Amino acid sequence: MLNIEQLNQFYGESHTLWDLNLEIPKGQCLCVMGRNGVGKTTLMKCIMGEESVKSGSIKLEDGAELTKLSIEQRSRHGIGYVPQGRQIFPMLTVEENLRTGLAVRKDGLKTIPERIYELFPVLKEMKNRRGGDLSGGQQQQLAIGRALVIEPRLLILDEPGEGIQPNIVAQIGEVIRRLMEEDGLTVILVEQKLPFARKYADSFAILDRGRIMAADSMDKLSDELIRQYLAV
Amino acid sequence: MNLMTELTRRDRVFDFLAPTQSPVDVRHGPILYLEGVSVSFDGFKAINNLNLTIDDGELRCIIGPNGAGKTTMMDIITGKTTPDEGSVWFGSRHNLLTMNEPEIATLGIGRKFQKPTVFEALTVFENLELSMAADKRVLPSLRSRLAGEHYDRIDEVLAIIGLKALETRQAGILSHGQKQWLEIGMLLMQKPRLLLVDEPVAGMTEQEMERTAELLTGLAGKQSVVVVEHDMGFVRSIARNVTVLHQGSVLAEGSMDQVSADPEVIKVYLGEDD
Amino acid sequence: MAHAVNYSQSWLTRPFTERSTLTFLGVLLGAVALVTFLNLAMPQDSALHVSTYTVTLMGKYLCYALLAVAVDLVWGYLGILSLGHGAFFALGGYAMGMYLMRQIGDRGVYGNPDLPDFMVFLNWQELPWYWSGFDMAWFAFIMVLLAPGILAFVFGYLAFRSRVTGVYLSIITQALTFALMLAFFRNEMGFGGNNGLTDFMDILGFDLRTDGARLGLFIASGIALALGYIICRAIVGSKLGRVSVACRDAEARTRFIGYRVERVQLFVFVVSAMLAGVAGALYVPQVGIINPSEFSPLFSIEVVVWVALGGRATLYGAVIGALIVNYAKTVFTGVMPDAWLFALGALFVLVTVFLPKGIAGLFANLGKKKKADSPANSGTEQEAAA
Amino acid sequence: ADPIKVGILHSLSGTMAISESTLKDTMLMLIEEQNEKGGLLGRELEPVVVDPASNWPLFAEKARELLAKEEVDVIFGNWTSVSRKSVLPVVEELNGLLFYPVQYEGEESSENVFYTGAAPNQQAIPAVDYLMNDIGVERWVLAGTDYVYPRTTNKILETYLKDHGVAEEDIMINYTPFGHSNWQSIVADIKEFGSQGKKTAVVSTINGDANVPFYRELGNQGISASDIPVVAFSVGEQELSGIDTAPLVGHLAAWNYFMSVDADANYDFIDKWTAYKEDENAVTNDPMEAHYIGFNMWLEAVKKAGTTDVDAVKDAIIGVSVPNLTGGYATMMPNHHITKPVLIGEIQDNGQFSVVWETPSTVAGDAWSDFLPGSKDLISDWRKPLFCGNYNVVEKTCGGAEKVASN
Amino acid sequence: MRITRSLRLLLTACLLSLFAFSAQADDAQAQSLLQQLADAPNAKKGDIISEIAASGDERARQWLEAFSDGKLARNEETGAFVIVLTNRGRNWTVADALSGEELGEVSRRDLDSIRINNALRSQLDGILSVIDLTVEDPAKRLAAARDLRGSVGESQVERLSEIMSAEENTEVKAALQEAVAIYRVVEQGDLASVEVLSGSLNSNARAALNSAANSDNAELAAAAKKALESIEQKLKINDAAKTLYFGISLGSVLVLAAIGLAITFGVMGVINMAHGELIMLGAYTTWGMQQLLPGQPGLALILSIPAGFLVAALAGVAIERTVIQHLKGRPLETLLATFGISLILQQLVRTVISPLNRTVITPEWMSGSIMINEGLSLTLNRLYIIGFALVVFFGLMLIMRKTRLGLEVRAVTQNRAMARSMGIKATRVDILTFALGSGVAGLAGVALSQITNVGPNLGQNYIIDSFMVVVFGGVGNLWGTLVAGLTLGTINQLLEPWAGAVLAKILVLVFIILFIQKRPRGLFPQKGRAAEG
Ligand SMILES: Nc1ncnc2c1ncn2[C@@H]1O[C@H](COP(=O)(O)OP(=O)(O)OP(=O)(O)O)[C@@H](O)[C@H]1O
Ligand SMILES: Nc1ncnc2c1ncn2[C@@H]1O[C@H](COP(=O)(O)OP(=O)(O)OP(=O)(O)O)[C@@H](O)[C@H]1O
Ligand SMILES: [Mg+2]
Ligand SMILES: [Mg+2]
Repeated sequence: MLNIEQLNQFYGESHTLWDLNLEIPKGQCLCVMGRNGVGKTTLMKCIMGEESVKSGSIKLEDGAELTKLSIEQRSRHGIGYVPQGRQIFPMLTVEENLRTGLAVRKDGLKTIPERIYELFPVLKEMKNRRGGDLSGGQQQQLAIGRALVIEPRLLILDEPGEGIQPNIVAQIGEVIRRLMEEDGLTVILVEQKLPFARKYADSFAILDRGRIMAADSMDKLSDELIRQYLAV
Repeated sequence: MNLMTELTRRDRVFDFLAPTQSPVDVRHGPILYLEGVSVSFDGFKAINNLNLTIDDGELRCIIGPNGAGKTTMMDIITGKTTPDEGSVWFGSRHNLLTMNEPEIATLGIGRKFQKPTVFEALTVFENLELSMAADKRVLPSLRSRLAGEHYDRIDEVLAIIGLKALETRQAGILSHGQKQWLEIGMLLMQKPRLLLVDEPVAGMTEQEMERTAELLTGLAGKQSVVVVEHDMGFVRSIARNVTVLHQGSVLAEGSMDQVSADPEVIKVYLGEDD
Repeated sequence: MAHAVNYSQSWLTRPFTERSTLTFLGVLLGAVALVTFLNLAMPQDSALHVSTYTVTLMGKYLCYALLAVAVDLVWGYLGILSLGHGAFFALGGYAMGMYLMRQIGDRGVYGNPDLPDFMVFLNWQELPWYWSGFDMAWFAFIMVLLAPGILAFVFGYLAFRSRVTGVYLSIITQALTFALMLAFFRNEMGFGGNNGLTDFMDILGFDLRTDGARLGLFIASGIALALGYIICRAIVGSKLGRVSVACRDAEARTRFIGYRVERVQLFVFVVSAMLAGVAGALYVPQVGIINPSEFSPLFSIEVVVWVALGGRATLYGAVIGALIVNYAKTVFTGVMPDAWLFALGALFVLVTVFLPKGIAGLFANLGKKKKADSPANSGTEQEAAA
Repeated sequence: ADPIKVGILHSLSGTMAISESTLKDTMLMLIEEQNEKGGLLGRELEPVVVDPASNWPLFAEKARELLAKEEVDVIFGNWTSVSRKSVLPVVEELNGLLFYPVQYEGEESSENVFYTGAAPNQQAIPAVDYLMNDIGVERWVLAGTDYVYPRTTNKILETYLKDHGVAEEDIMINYTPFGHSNWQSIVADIKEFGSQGKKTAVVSTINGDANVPFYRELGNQGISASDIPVVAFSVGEQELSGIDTAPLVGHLAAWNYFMSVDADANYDFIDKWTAYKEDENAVTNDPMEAHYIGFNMWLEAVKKAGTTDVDAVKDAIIGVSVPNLTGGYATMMPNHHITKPVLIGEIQDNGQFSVVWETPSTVAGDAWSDFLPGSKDLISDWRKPLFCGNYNVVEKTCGGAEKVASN
Repeated sequence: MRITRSLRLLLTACLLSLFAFSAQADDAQAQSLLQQLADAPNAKKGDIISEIAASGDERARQWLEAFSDGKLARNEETGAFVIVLTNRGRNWTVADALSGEELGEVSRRDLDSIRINNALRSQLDGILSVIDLTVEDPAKRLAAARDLRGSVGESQVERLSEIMSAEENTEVKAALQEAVAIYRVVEQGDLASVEVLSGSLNSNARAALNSAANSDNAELAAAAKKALESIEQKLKINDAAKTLYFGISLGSVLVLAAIGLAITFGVMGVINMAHGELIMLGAYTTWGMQQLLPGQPGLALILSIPAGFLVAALAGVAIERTVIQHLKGRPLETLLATFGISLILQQLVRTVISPLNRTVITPEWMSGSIMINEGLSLTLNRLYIIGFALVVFFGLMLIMRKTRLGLEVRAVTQNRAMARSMGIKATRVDILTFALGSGVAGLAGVALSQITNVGPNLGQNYIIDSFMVVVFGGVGNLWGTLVAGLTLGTINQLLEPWAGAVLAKILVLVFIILFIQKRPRGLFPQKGRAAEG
């Protein structure tokens, strides 16, 4: 589904991502792991287009070269993004927040698909409240719901469980699994919490100081690797 | 190296973390006392007749579903939100409802926000410097100069939060997790009597969580700590007393085991398989 | 332990250890000395002679520069976009103007020793109470600081206490200066209405029309700018300066660590207003008139534009901006009287688009290139000598 | 020979450009014409144009630039009083010559300034006389923009009217801010004031841009010239060229020149002007005539003195007479004001005035009004022995500042 | 019905008989009459006018109208009388006054206009009104009758009484009655006529009563005073209504000026100092349209609405593309750049068009006022502008609420990167929104051209007020802008009568300052966590 080759990224003069190579097969979930500040979010932003890359390529399965596309075009290729820190539109109501995602839907739907509300009942309850007034966890749910509105083929989740109550976290995991199985959704997940990652991801990639240190299927994630790259 | 060993000792409270003298009167027991507090936003009751008492030196975990009112409660304590009714006392002398944010902060209540907020244009060092317990009035700030012990203190905190290398970087470019740590650092610099910590471990790895747990338990005793967190593993590792909020009032209170066995709590919050 | 940052200095001595400040002061005072020398020592017909006309012109620019520094202090470091600083400038100017008016004594056209000409002329019978005291230099000079200071204090006290921020604050500062403009236009106010105060004769006993007095005023303006700059630098470099920046970027957060934001704002705002007042006071004897158009909101906006053009939050950028824009104005209005607004407008547009950090950004870039390899001490030029 | 430099100090941008930019063109035209005639004293005239941008301190700066840097021999310029006030000290200090072409409040006489516009006694008083005697006006609205010219003029008029037996309650005085555009309630008040059974007129010293909305409102509220005539002192052909005059027909203005005046000198001037502007519909107005007169007076004086030296010209110009555009002559008086006829015109639908009344002969401008208590004893005479701008005839002293000894 | 109609015809005939029936009046006599008119001193002209009117010449009316407009002139050389058809520029087109034949252009120098003044004009108006009293159209008759109030002369009273008794339209009749009564009260001190005038709100009637109240005749004075009192009562109510109307109309001007800014500044966050100049462009478009369509000011004005919108919108697009798009994320710097643009636009207009104001003609249907009652008439141009402001406001509201643009622009301003991640084409949204805001500014310009100067300074006069209205209402809230504009306008007009225009304005500013203390985020603040950040 997604193929990243020799990706290099700079913030000004500081080299943040170094020669990254990654491949995610369709319908699978890749979990990107690593300590704080190693470049996980930066990588997600590069895929989404919020940060420009210095060199390398990011290709979709249909052959589209993402690095040549603008952010809007990328989302039109079916990439949904749940950024770190939620990034909901604070002064839009919950419903309006969700409606922003309708623009790119191919079917021209004008209303919010009911299943989003089924997934996150709290959003329906708070439909007319401003996004910024929600509690942290509610905002996170809104961010996920909003990304699902565009019916993505590839979903980028940057620490999606942050701030969400345990039972809903589990539920989100289930939903993502189901979407992967039923609709062939591909997922890139950034997650620090091992149990969650282990449960829902198919493979992992560990980042350290902007480099990929290990990447394999999830069951190969050893305590040794964890100690080496995830412990302080 | 010396510092590292010191940091790993759980039993001892570092003296730079010892609270400053605050005029709080805790002779009669609790340091924080909320009674019958309610607040509503456009008719929505976010806090509903909430009663809560935190003892001096206690470490209390507060859990509860999203939107239960945990953050709002902290807003009320720190003076950001004024409740519609109820009373909030700090010790037995200070009615927090009559005070504004800086007064409350000066009294010795420090807070870490759910969404990390740091001073983005200032460096990491400056963020800590500003947070340091000191005379925060205008003219003293103008004249303020850092002495050796101040530097030491900042260095120690920098070491704890692991941002020594980024000391001179602007806080705005930090990653999400680094900002979380910086906020914890700022909280530590204030040396408050009461720490309100909203989701301290979101976005941290397991190991970092452990470190945070140590830090918080280390603080308890001299300082009182209120932690809000959704990570049950973390809560379990530090909690002695847990309060469960639901729809703006207390649903359950007790030890972690008691609480997590409560069917109501499982239903609204934990989920069956946890 | 070695530290990349040094905050152990006293706030007053700190500016003198900063390279940028020393460079600035050196350039400024050097230029003032040079001009003075060229004006006094060079013969009239020498190519190197600087005419009194130029000296007066530069004196005026220096006053504008001080005003710009005052605006930059509140806008750049405190985040208050004041669209009304012209009011403080004008109040300082009026205080000085009133003193100069009283100095005329009975040498006015009507020869009335008690009343300024414009009052005689509009049939006033006696001097209004608020004019009393202005015949004494010390009183007038105190009022130069107090009038804008008190206005800023009262206004700021109300606004900051109510936590008025952002554009709301900007707009009420604008309303303030607009209201004052209309008020000063009114002849009943006793400040000469639209014509303002003019026909000044002497200051502190020196005849204003002599070259000596002009040169003196120019030097005074230079020194005032230097002092104002040092004061601002000292504030900005102190912990209070960092608290200001904190207020600018996250006002609410600053409160939660115990700072009384409104007092910080008030303090800096009042200091800035007083500096603006001093600038106005030095400006008036050099241009020879003070009238309510100095209160005009568009003038205040223009000052902000100088600062933005020079580079916000650098202080020296404000000075550069004020000098460049006003020099451009002088030149353009003479050389291309019909098209100078195109040139000036284009200057504003081009600088914004191509120099995001203003003209000062150019300097900063040059500086950066030099130490590109050294570990980045990002952003602010706070590396200290020690 | 070196050219003779003529400084032109009129705003070309900012609020006053509307009025002043035409005067710059007038001067350029006059200078061009003079050069075609061979210049002055065998030297060419060179205009030096600067733009003080409607900014009063900039006026002072530019005046200084003209005198000190460009070393011009004479300046023609200014419109507003405040700009003149700000230029005045500079011109005096550097001993320049300034010709000021606009009607103004008087109460000033400077050795270095020549006032070719009307003083209040050359405009306001005759206009009021006309309304009182010919129209039979009994109730007066004195409406003005709140600045010194209207204030002074109204003060003078008030005294004058009261002297002529008009009662306090029959005078309504109203001031508005610059550029006032919302005249609804004021016009309604005027209407109300005028419906008390006595013939009412408005004496308007409303300035500049505020006039258009004012007249529009008059028209819309149905106040016609036959009900309540408005006589304006600041509305000329140029202002009218920006107004739809159809509803204004019959309202009045008092000036010393109208474009419609039937005189050959005027027609020639108009022809030259329209040719110069390459615009058939270009209009002329009173301040243009003032510049025309001032320029010619200066030429005469230079010829008479044989030099452009300021002191020589200052002496030579007093008493110089040149034709004006209304078929008569203007003479420079010792008080640096000139003689002018006073004309009253009614607005026509083509933006012109038709003259309905004029003074039988020219009136000499008064530097100091006879109707203000502070100045009624003052006169100005810049001829030698007296040589004083504000001589008190009662105390027999020359008041105010002694002349700076150095020049 | 039929009877009265024929009666009127008869009457018309009678009246025309005043001018006698001689169809071929002899030109020599006409020439001499005109000669007399031209040569007589003003004081004597009145008699000659009457003589001309009585001469029975068919062309008399034409001459008198031309004379009243100052368009009757004599050719200096030939001595022939002409009627001026166009009187702009140096050469005027004229027609022979006697033969009516067009003579083409004649130099202004050669024409001697016959002078007229106000006194003569009102005399003429009286005469012409009386003629109008007999026309078919009742509206015209009413207007003529109303005009007559206060200008009835001795010579007309008799005739008016006759016409009055024959008139069947009650309104016209009442007006005529008043007209005659005014004459009687003033000139004859007629007590019965005071009765007729009591309750009339007409200003001439009141003037008449006022003069009667001061008369020496005690009985008359008392009656007049009583009549006046009843009038005062009615006037009080009128005054309140009037003030309200003034307030709303001033408010709607403020709203119009500010509403475009409510989009570009309030929603997009661009501190658009060139907003005033965009308004100015709209106003100049109106002027340009009227130049393109001479003689059809109304049509031109209507066409200016789309044209003004387009011109300003295109200018907006140009500004957005060349400058503002480079300033994403630096909102404060838009102030600097747009300030530069505003200087450039102003000077551009000065250079390309002229530094002078331009004349924009008010079409017939927008001038004058509609009368609610005699003491309260609403000026039409203001009424249209109130309506226009509301239409523009609600149109804009509709666009912002009901189309995706509204949602998308808010999303883009709140979080640009995220909005783009959601597939919103931010660049397009920026262009469209800025064009919309600018276009609306252009619409404001079209409207403002009807009440104020069209000149290079137009924009400057409104920019400060516009910002104040937007901010006072609460940034980002369109309703706020509407309410703020209307509130500030009304407050200003309430204060003006007792404080004066200058002080009223100062007080409004002080009010804004104090109000913001109470509500630091404007009238309609954005509340909640989100707003506090
Ligand atoms: N705008 C920026 N300019 C310069 N450096 C930046 C910028 N944004 C991030 N960085 C730096 O790049 C590094 C990677 O940041 P990133 O946000 O990708 O980390 P992360 O792996 O997502 O961490 P976390 O787990 O804390 O979210 C960090 O060291 C950060 O300081
Ligand atoms: N200003 C406001 N306006 C409207 N509703 C609000 C406002 N502030 C909070 N709420 C609502 O109040 C409830 C409590 O919010 P709060 O942030 O306190 O929850 P929380 O317990 O901290 O949840 P989380 O665990 O998700 O952080 C939520 O439902 C939220 O939507
Ligand atoms: Mg991250
Ligand atoms: Mg929360």
